[in-house]
Amino acid sequence: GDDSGGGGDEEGRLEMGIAVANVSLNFAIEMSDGATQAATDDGNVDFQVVGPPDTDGPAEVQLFQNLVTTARDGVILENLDPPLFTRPAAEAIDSGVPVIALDTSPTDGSKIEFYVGNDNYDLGAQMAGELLKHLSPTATGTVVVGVPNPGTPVLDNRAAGIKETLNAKAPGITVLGPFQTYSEPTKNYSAWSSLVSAHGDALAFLGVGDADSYDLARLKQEKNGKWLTAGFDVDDKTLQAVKDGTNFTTIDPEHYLKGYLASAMLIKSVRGELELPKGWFVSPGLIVTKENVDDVIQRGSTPAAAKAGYQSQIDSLLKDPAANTKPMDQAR
Amino acid sequence: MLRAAGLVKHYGGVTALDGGDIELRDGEIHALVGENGAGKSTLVKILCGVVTPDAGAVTLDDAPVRFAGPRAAAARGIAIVAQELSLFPDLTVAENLFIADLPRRYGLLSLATMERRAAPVLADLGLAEVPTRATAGELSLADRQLLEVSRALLTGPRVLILDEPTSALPAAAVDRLHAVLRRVAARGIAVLYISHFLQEVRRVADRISVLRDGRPALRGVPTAELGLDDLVRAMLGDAAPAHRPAARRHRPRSGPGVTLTDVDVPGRLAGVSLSVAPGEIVGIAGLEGAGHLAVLDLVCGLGRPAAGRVGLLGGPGPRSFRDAVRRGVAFVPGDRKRFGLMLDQPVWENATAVRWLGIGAGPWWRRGRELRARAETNLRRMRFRGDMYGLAGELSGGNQQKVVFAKWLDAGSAVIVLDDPTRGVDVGARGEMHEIVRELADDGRVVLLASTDLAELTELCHRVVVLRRGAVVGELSAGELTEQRLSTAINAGFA
Amino acid sequence: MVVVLVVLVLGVGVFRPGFLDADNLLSTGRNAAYVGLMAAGMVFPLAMREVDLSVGGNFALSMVVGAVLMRDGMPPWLAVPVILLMATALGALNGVITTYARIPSFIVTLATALLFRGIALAFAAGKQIFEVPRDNSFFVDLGGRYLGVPVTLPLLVVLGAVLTLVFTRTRFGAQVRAIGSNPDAAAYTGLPVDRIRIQALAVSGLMAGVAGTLALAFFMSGDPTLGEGFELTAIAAAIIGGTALGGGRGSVPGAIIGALILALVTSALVFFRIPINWTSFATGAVILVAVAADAALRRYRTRTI
Amino acid sequence: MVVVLVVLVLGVGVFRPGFLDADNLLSTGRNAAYVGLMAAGMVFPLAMREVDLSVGGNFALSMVVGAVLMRDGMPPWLAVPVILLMATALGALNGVITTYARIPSFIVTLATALLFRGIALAFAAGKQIFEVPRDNSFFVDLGGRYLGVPVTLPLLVVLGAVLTLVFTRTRFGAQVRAIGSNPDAAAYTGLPVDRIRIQALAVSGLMAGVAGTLALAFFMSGDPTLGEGFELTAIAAAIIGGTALGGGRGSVPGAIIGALILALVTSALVFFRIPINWTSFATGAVILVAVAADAALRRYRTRTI
Ligand SMILES: Nc1ncnc2c1ncn2[C@@H]1O[C@H](COP(=O)(O)OP(=O)(O)OP(=O)(O)O)[C@@H](O)[C@H]1O
Ligand SMILES: Nc1ncnc2c1ncn2[C@@H]1O[C@H](COP(=O)(O)OP(=O)(O)OP(=O)(O)O)[C@@H](O)[C@H]1O
Ligand SMILES: O[C@@H]1[C@@H](O)[C@H](O)OC[C@H]1O
Ligand SMILES: [Mg+2]
Ligand SMILES: [Mg+2]
Repeated sequence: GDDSGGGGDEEGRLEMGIAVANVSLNFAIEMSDGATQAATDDGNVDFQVVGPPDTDGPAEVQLFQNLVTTARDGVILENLDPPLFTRPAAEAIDSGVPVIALDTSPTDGSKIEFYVGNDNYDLGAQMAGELLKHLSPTATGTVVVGVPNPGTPVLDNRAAGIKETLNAKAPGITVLGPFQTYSEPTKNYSAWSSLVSAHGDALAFLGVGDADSYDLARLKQEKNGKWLTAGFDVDDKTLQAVKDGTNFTTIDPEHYLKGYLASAMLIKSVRGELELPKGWFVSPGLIVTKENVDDVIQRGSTPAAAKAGYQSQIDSLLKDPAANTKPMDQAR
Repeated sequence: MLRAAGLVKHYGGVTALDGGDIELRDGEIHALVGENGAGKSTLVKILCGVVTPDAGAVTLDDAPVRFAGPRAAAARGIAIVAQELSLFPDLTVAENLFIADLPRRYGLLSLATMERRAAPVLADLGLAEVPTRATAGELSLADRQLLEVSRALLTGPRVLILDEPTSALPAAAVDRLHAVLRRVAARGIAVLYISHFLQEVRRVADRISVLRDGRPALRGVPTAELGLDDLVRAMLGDAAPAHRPAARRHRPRSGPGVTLTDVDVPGRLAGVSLSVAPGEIVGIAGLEGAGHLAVLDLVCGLGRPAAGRVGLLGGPGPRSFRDAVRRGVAFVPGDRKRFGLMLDQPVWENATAVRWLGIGAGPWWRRGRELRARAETNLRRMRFRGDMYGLAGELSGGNQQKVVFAKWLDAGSAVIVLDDPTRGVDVGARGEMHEIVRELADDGRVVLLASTDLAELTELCHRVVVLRRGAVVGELSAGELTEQRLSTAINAGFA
Repeated sequence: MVVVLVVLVLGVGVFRPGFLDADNLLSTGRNAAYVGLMAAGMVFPLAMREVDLSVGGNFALSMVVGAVLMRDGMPPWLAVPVILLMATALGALNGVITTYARIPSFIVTLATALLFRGIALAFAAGKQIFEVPRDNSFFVDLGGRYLGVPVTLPLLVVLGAVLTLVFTRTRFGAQVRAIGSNPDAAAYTGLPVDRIRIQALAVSGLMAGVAGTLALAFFMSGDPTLGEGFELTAIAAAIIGGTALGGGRGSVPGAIIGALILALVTSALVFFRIPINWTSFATGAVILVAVAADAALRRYRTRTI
Repeated sequence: MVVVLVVLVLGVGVFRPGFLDADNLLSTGRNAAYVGLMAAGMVFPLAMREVDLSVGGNFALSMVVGAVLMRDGMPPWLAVPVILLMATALGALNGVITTYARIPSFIVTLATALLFRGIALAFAAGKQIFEVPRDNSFFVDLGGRYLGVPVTLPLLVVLGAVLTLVFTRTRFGAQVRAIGSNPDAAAYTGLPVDRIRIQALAVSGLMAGVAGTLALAFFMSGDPTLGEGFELTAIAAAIIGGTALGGGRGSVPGAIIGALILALVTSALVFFRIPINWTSFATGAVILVAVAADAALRRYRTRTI
């Protein structure tokens, strides 16, 4: 269409879009799917997704800046490296493009005032809680925690949640790590393989990233491990591992839901139907276990199924955004 | 019979060949001579399909041929030994010999077959000692040159073309090569032989052709009908020097020169002492491995003695090559392609590299005009024929050698070390270069010269020190210095 | 090389005996095999002064295509030749573009790396493809163990031996080395430089395909994000193993040992419980020390011999 | 080169006028500047047959060290020389290790890339550091715009011009090219090969530091994970710009234009709304076409002239 855009052109058609950290990994694809679905549901939004092939902050900065020249009515910014976007986001906002943050909390100077994201610390805590259900309360031993790449706030918060919760609730357990497990899946596998050899007597191995989940499962099968394994996200292989009991859980940050909510609220606010609250809109996560894994698999099978699966949550969460919003500085 | 007529080749504005022709008859050795840049290599490259002529025709047994490339020429039995060595330094001797058609057994290279087929040829050329599994890069320049000849012979050619095959060869190897060529010719093979050693040419060739400025000056004249002076006149035309400049009187000065005192280099030199004074031109001679090149290495800082002392201009021996250069040593290497030139850079940048880039004289920014002026002066002194602004790699072989000499001339060094300095240089320019060396000595420089060309040593040197097995076996000075006596000394020592 | 490898293993073993555990060493070896195979293939382009940065992309595409074919019903063992053919063809394509568009292979393969991975992404539509017949012997046997040894390892040895022969004892290998050693002379001698270039890049493509096939057999899924950054590790392994970036020289076993050394360094650090923020530093430092030691050792040996 | 660049910009602009928006082009240019600066520095090692894979790590470390110093109270403008000195020293360190441990620079810098990034991680304790005095003129002016133009861009032009002069008009530049042209001949001409190698790698380190400083000024934070993969893009940009991997030749402006072309390709695709599953493929394909067109154009020109 016409590139000039600008809030409210003739027929109310909006030019909007989302920038994601990459376009190859499940978590980012789910978020962009959710965001796109909300635009489709609105019916009159021209919605574009941009992102580098592999996670690459500076490359995403460039794509974001390109995007704000076409998607003048509003942009959702999902990324893993918020400081990079401080000035680009501020410049975009100064030029009149509404920008909200998704998945990782924005920095101070970015001028972004609304953020939709998980409580990652709490997700970590939930994983720890789930682990303790599988161990006797007096269990003693070690639990090894892995983080794919250091310096990513989302992941660090999850690791902190796991570690601090176990330290508080299970004094007999020593938490080791976090150790670096790399995000490239074969390197991730090698790293866990070495960690398992080095800590053969550990009670559990817990990862906070996507590759951790399915690689730990493969490793456990390969070595007939008796230890407990779990990670994050709902990649297909991960769900399979939960279903067959290899991993005792996976924590689903419900990326689709997060993306949908962010997109829906941004569209509404641009249309003047909603006053966006300021702060951190807490998007829920889900503990996936054998009990509910089939629903999660069904929900992830097609975008339509996802929409159906999340519909009730969407409706209730959108009813009163302010109620779910906390001060920005509490985001974790 | 391979015949070429009316060959024309232009490189940009340069006319390399302008009506070149030649007729190679079966069973004859045909020599081709001419000044540097006369077009000899160009003609040869056309014959074997490396270069396409702008005009003219090549016929093989009276049928016109146009080779798509050297492989096509090889398929018709035309083998070439190119002027610029074209070996593969990382490959073994055996692989180098058969690279164009490697013998196989069960799909794998057959080293046994290669060795069997190569042995007689290598023996003929005196390479029997060279291990076939050694990599070619480890061999001496002379051995590499012979290796190329072996490679050409092993293709079983009917026409064999050799472009300056002896430029790096010691006398004995030249004799062996000539014997081989005569035998090859006797089998009915046509041989084309290019060389700047006119005596050598007259010894081996049945006929001689001369090229001058890309045009034939003599066409296949039987050797017997030509005197040396006729040849030189044909080559140089009116520019031919009337007489050989007389050697100047030797005036050694006092003052520090180059000294070696009881020097040992394990495996190369044992107890060598010698000294060269300013104003002297001293030859260092010996068979391959005799240690004469080790002497040059010590003076250039390319090696350090295990025992004994090297003295350089009153100071200690050089710590490194760079140290030697900065303390006033110039080194004109024999292997110009490897150690002498930046082939992909303009000639004038090559010619100014020692002074500006090596020694670091002059300002830190480039003063192009000044550099080019210096280059021009030095190149003119060398009788350089070529485009100073062109790339060094596009020059004829002899002119490349002149560039190497010119860049060291530019340095104004007090000690001049020469290793085959006139390799591939034509008679006229060779004389000029010798004259320059004499001037340098008269100017009080120390000159050390090693050469595979015995005539060069006798014409130029005030005295020649002969080494055998790492030790000095004697010295020949002015009066007693003849090629005959030098050759005896080198080969047999002093009885 | 081997000395450094052994010293590394034993040195770590002294302090952390768990490292010497057969299972740990075998798994580390298997994990290194993918890069090792690519490094072995990379020796060919490197030795002729070319480079292949697309092996990671080719690896990912091979896995994805294999997984898709198997998911859609092709018998796994039948899919294998298809994968290998495709990988080889893509490698050859690198060579064809390099030759006929006259762009350096560095640029061509940097672009085709994106291209290949891009096809894999599009093919997989952003999902992992794991609905493969896991009970098939392709996964059970090729991806599994035999007498406790991951089948990948003996295969690595066999393929390494074959490539070593190809490199050192065949006409093709000699031509590759000749071109790398002196490209002008090679052209002058009439070697089919263009054809050899295409073939050398095809070999490295083929080895990326082999690595992809073995990874598919082991991981039992196709995933377009796999193998990022493998190209640099493979090149590094080849160079550590004695292949010259300047061409002419190369060693297939060296490349494989190089890959093993790099993998062992990473694995060893795990045993020393390096905190996450220091892992990168320690990895870099240990690699430097290992390679410097190897270089010093070689110099020492050539000096004494 | 320039032709391809202009055709690319105008060609895209015809179909997607929004692309020609000054702001869009300026930010794309600014984003390309970091890699552009590194590519300009990379010309020096490449032209002498060395390579610097550590520029990404050096870049990250420069940002982090700068951010930490500024956070801890050092006046930003005072921190700048510290950063640049450190980056240059690290570059020189690459040269020293390459020279004295006699390991190829490919391996040395692959390892130091990990090392530098590792130090950055450890220094930053794995965190992004953004508690810097954002109102300081370092961030406001150097990181900002002047008359609407990001200050980074004129700086890129000036630094490019200076490096061009250094490369083509100074003794150091000539020495670099001489060594790359024929290392043996250079040594046998008395050039201080080791010193020049160290200096050339120092130049590329310095440029990584400059890029890091400018990135810090713009992003207003230090992040140890930044700049991964920049090394390959920088090398690619330099090669596209006419620098030969085999040494001897190089062009600083070419390298910068190469970086711009690569950035523009990525950016242009946004305007064509390539479906995300196909962006990787399209990026690879367009780079290939652009570079092939450039190569063909050059051949055509040298033929007609
Ligand atoms: N590739 C090239 N590009 C440009 N000029 C060339 C090229 N090759 C040769 N020439 C020029 O052609 C002329 C003839 O060169 P050629 O090599 O045939 O001389 P030559 O007789 O073999 O000399 P020499 O005795 O020094 O080997 C020279 O002026 C040389 O500079
Ligand atoms: N290819 C060439 N052929 C002939 N002459 C040339 C060639 N290139 C340069 N020159 C001569 O060199 C002179 C200087 O050329 P130019 O200005 O390009 O050099 P420069 O590198 O700028 O020199 P400086 O460093 O002194 O400024 C010209 O006037 C011209 O006569
Ligand atoms: O859950 C995601 C995690 O798996 C990935 O590695 O980083 C971003 C997160 O949102
Ligand atoms: Mg010649
Ligand atoms: Mg000028």
